[in-house]
Amino acid sequence: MMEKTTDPTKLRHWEGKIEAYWVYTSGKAGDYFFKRLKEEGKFTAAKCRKCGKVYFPPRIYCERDFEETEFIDVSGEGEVRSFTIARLDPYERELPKPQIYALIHIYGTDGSLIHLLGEVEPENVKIGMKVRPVLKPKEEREGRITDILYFKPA
Amino acid sequence: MEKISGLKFHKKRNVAIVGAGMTLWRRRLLETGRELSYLAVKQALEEAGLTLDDVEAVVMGSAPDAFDGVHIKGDYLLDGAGGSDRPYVRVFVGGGTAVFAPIAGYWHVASGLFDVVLVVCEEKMSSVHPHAQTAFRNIWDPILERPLKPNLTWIFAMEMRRYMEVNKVKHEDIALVAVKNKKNALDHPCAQLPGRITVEDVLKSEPIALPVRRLDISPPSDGAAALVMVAEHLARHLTDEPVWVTGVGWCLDTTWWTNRDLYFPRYVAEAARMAYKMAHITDPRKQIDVVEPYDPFDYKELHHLEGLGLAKKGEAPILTREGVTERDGDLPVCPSGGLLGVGNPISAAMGVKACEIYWQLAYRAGKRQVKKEVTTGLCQAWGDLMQIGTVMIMSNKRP
Amino acid sequence: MMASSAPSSAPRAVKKMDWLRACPPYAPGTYVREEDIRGEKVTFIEDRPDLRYSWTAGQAISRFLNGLKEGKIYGVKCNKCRRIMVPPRVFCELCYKPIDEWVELKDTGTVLTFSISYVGPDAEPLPEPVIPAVIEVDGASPGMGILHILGEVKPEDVYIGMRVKAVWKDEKEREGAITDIKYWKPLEMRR
Amino acid sequence: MYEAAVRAYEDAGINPRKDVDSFVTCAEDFYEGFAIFDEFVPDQLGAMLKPTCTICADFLYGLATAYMQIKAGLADIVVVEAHSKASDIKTFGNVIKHAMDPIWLRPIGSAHPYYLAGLEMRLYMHGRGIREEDIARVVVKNRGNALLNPSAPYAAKLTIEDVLSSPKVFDPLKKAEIAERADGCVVFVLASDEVARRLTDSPVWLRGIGWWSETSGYDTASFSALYAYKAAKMAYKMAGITDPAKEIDFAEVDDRFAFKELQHIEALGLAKGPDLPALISGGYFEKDGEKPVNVSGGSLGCGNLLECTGGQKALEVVLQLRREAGRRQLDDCEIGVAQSWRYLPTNSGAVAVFGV
Repeated sequence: MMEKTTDPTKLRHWEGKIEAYWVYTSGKAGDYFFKRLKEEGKFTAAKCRKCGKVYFPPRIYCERDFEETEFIDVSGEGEVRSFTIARLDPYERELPKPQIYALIHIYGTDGSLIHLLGEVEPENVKIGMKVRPVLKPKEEREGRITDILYFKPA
Repeated sequence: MEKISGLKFHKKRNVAIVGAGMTLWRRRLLETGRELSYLAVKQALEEAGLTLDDVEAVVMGSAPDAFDGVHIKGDYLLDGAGGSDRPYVRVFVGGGTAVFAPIAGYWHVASGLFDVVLVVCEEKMSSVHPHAQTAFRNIWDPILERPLKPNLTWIFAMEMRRYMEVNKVKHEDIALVAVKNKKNALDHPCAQLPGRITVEDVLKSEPIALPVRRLDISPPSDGAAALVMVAEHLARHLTDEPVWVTGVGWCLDTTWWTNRDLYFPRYVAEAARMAYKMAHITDPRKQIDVVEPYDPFDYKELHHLEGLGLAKKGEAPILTREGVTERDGDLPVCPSGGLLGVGNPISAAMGVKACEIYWQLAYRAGKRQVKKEVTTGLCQAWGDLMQIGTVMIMSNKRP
Repeated sequence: MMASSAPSSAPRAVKKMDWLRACPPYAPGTYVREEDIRGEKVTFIEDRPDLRYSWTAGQAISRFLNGLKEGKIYGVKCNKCRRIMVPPRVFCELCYKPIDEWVELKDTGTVLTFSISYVGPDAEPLPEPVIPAVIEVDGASPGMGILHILGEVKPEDVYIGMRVKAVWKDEKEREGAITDIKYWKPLEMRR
Repeated sequence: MYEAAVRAYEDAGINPRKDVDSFVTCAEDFYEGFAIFDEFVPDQLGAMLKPTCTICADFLYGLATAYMQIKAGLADIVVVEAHSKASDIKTFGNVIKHAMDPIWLRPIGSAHPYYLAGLEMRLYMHGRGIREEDIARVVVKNRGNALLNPSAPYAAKLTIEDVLSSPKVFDPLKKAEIAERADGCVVFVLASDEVARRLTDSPVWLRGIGWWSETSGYDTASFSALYAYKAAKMAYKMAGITDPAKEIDFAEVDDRFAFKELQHIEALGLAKGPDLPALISGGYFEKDGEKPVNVSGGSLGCGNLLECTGGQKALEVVLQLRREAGRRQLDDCEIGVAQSWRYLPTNSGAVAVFGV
C-alpha cells in the first residue's frame, strides 16, 4: 500500500473561480415588455390564443398548449400572495437593512411577479394587500426588471 | 488490453422517430433558451402530427451551464421544452449530448415506461462573455492545467497534430472537409456559415492554435433542436414513413487525456462497436448509407470516420479527396453542412446530426437529400476532454 | 406597435399533408448583431456573479504538488499492470485497485504532440505565441504525458519526438504548483 | 467517490471493470465548479471506456435512468453515483442565485436566494393553517433522530423553544429550519431481476420510480409540492400501491427546509394536510411512531447533500429494509419510500418505492 499523507497542512486545496460574465438578451417576449416599460411605463401580459390563460411575466407561448400568445395591456397593480423579510445576503452576512420580498399576483393575469415591497414597514405587510409598482424616472430606465424600484401599498 | 464488456441487447420494444425541428442558428439570437426550445419543439410536434398533450415525458440535452449562464439549466429551460407537468430530465455528456439526448429518449420509450417522448436540445452560447471559449476555461483540471492558461483549441490542435503525424495526413486534405461542409450548408435554411471556399482559403486563414486555423473551426452558435420518439404501435398510426432506431452506443474514456494516444478515438470505436452489435451491422462501410459524424473541426470528421470503422486508419482523407463523402458520393458525410457550415450550438448540434439522419431516411431533406438510395444512417457525437463517443443508428426499414 | 408575439419568421401551422412537400426545418429565430447589443437596440442584462471554489487536491495531487516545490516530479506505480503513471492518482483506473508505490521521475521527457497557440483562454490574441505540448516524462511508462509549455525554442523548430528538460523556478519562488516548472526547453535540435 | 464505489462493489460482489454494463452519475456543473463535470467521472467508478453518462438531476433520477436502461434491455447491471462536495463551494448563495431566471428574478434585491423558501413557507402555512411550532417540531425530531446515525454531522438534542428562538432570517423561515451543507457520496448497484437473484438471496427491489416537473417559473408554480404528488402517483402506480397511508411503512423525504417535510408528507399521501399539526405533535412521524419519517435524521440531521440528497434518502430506506440500520433500526418494515426535490429554485422532484 502507498503511504498516506496524514499531515493536514500537506493536503492541498486550490482556490479558484468561474472567470466569466454573462450578457443575457431579454428574449422575444421580454424585449417587447421591457421596451414598453422603458418608453411608456406600461405593463404587458400575454394571453394564450387557445385556452385564454394570461401569462405574467409574458411569454411567446402557452406552456400547457404550446400555442402562440398575444400581448395585452395590464395595469401592473396586484395583491400580495406571500412575503418574506430577508435579513441575510448571499454570503449569509446581515443585510444593512432587511428587504421585503413579495410574491405579487398581477391583476388581469393568471401570473405573478416576485419583487420588493417599499414604503411600508415589515410589520404592516399583510397577505392580500393591494400594491402598485413604483418605476424609476423615465430617463433612468434601462429596459430591465430593476426599472421597477419596488411595489408600494395602493 | 483487458476485454471490456459493453451494453447488452435483449431488445424489448422498437422505437421510431416521427418528427424533428430546429431553429435558425446564429452567433446570437434574441430569443431566450426557453423560447428557442419552444420554437424547435413546435416544429417537431407539427411534423409528427401530435400536440403537447400527447407527450408523456421530455428529455433535455444541454451542455455546460456556463454557456447559458444558468445553474440547474435543465429546470430553467423546462417550460419552453414542453416539460411542464410531466416527467422531465436533463442529460449531459459534453458535446456528446447532441447524440446522447436521443439515446436517452430511446431508453425512455424502449423501457416501456413511455409511448411518446420529446427530445429537446438547446444551447445559448452568446450569453457567456468575454467569449464562448471562456466557458471552456473550466473544463480543464483546476490544479494541473488551468494555471497554464489553456485555450480550448489547444487539445484539438494537439490531437490534430498527432493524427496528422501518425497517419501522414496533410493539412490540404483536412481542409477539403471544411470546403465540402460549408458548401453543403448552402442548402440548409438554418445555416450560420455556409459558403464557397477553397483549400487555399483554409490554409491561409488566421492561425488560432497551429495546426488549427480559423476556417478549420466551426463557429459558436445559439440554437435549439427537437425530436419526437414514439413506440412501435403508435408509429404506424402517425406516419407511413417512420424512421427506426436500430442501434445505440456510448462510451467514456479516462479523464487522463494526456496519457492517451490522441491519434485514434478509441471511445468512438467502442461506442460504434456497441451500436453495430445492436443493429446487426457487420460491415459498416457497406451497410451504412449516410453518416453525420461530429465535425466541430474539419479533421474531426476524418478522425471520427476512422473511429466508426467507416474508413481504415488514414483512409478517411483519401475518401474525401476522391469525392466519396460528397452528397452525391457513395458514402455521403455531413450532407447537412455539419457544424462547420450550419453552426455549432454544442448539444443542439442534434439538429444536424440525429435530426438530419431522420430527415434523410424519411426522404424529407429537400435540396439536401443525398443522391443514393438510403435505408440505414448513422449519427455520432463526441465530447468532454476527448473522451466520449455517442453513436446512434437509424433505418427506414423496421428492425 | 406590435400586436402579437408570434415569431415572425415561422409560417402558420402547416397541415400534415403539406409536410411531404415542405422541406424542414422552418428555421425561426431572430438574429441579433453585436452592434444591436452595443447600440442598445435590444434589451439585455449583464451579470458578473462571484462564483468561487476551493477544490480539494486529494492525496495524490497534494503529494505531486509538494514534490514540485522540492523540484521533483512524482509518479505512481501499480504492481498489477506495472504501469508507472503521471499525473499520480490513488488508484489504477485499469485494474481498479489502490496504487502501490510512489516513484520519483526524471525532469526530462519527449514531446508527444504540441500546438502553437496565438490565443489565450478567452480567445484573446497573444502578443507572442505560446507552445503547449503533451510531454512524456522520463521514468514513467510510455505514453504517460502531462500538459505543459515549451520555451527557449522557436515555434518552427519544435517537432514530435523532441527531447526536452524542465526549467524550474528558483527554489524560493516555488509554491507547490504546476507553474513551479516555468517551461520545458529542448535538449537537442533536429538537423 | 472511489471509496464509496469500492464499498458498493464489494457489497454486491461484482467487479466494475468486467460486470457492470453502464454507469450513471448525477451532477450539476456549478455545484462542482467545472464546465463539464462528466469528464471527471469514469476513473473513480471503474468506468473507463464503458458506457457512462451524467444526469443533471438528483440521485433518484439516476435510479430512474438505471431502471429504464435495464428495462430497455440495454444493461443487466447499472451503477448509479451521486456526491456532494459542498465544502468546495465558497459562495453557495451566489451559486443558487445563478440558477434563477437571469432576466426576471436574479436582479431583484440583494438577499440570499433562501428568501424563495421564506415566501413559499408563508404561503404554505397560510393556506394549510400550519403553525410555526409544527414546523419547529420537524427540526427537533430530525436532528434528534440523527443522534443514532453515525454518518449524520448535525445531530442535536433540541427543544421547540430552541428552534422558535432561532433568528428569523427569512421571516417566517428560521435559521434552524435550514439544513446545513455536508459532503458525502452514495453509490448503488442495480441489476435486472434475473441477475439480481444470481448475485444475492436477499435483494431490495426498486418497486416503483417516478419523477415529475411542475413548471420552471414562480408565476405558474403551485407552491404546494405538486411535483412530489405527481412523482409519487407515477411511482405508486408502478409499485401497485393504492393506499399509501396504509401500505407504506416508513419514508425518507426531502427536508432541506423544515416546512418542506410536511409538504412532502402530504404530497406522498402519507397523511392528509389538515391532520398534519395533530399528527406531528402526537408523535406520529417519530422513530417509534406509526409512520416514521426521516429516521436517518433527514437532511436537517445529515446535511444538505445537494444532488446526493436522494442518495441519502434511498440509502436509509435500503439499510432499514436490509435490517442494517444499527441503533435506529425500525421493526417490521417491508415497504419504504424515498423522495427528493431538486432544491431552489426548481419545482421538480422524484420518488422511489423500495420493498423486500
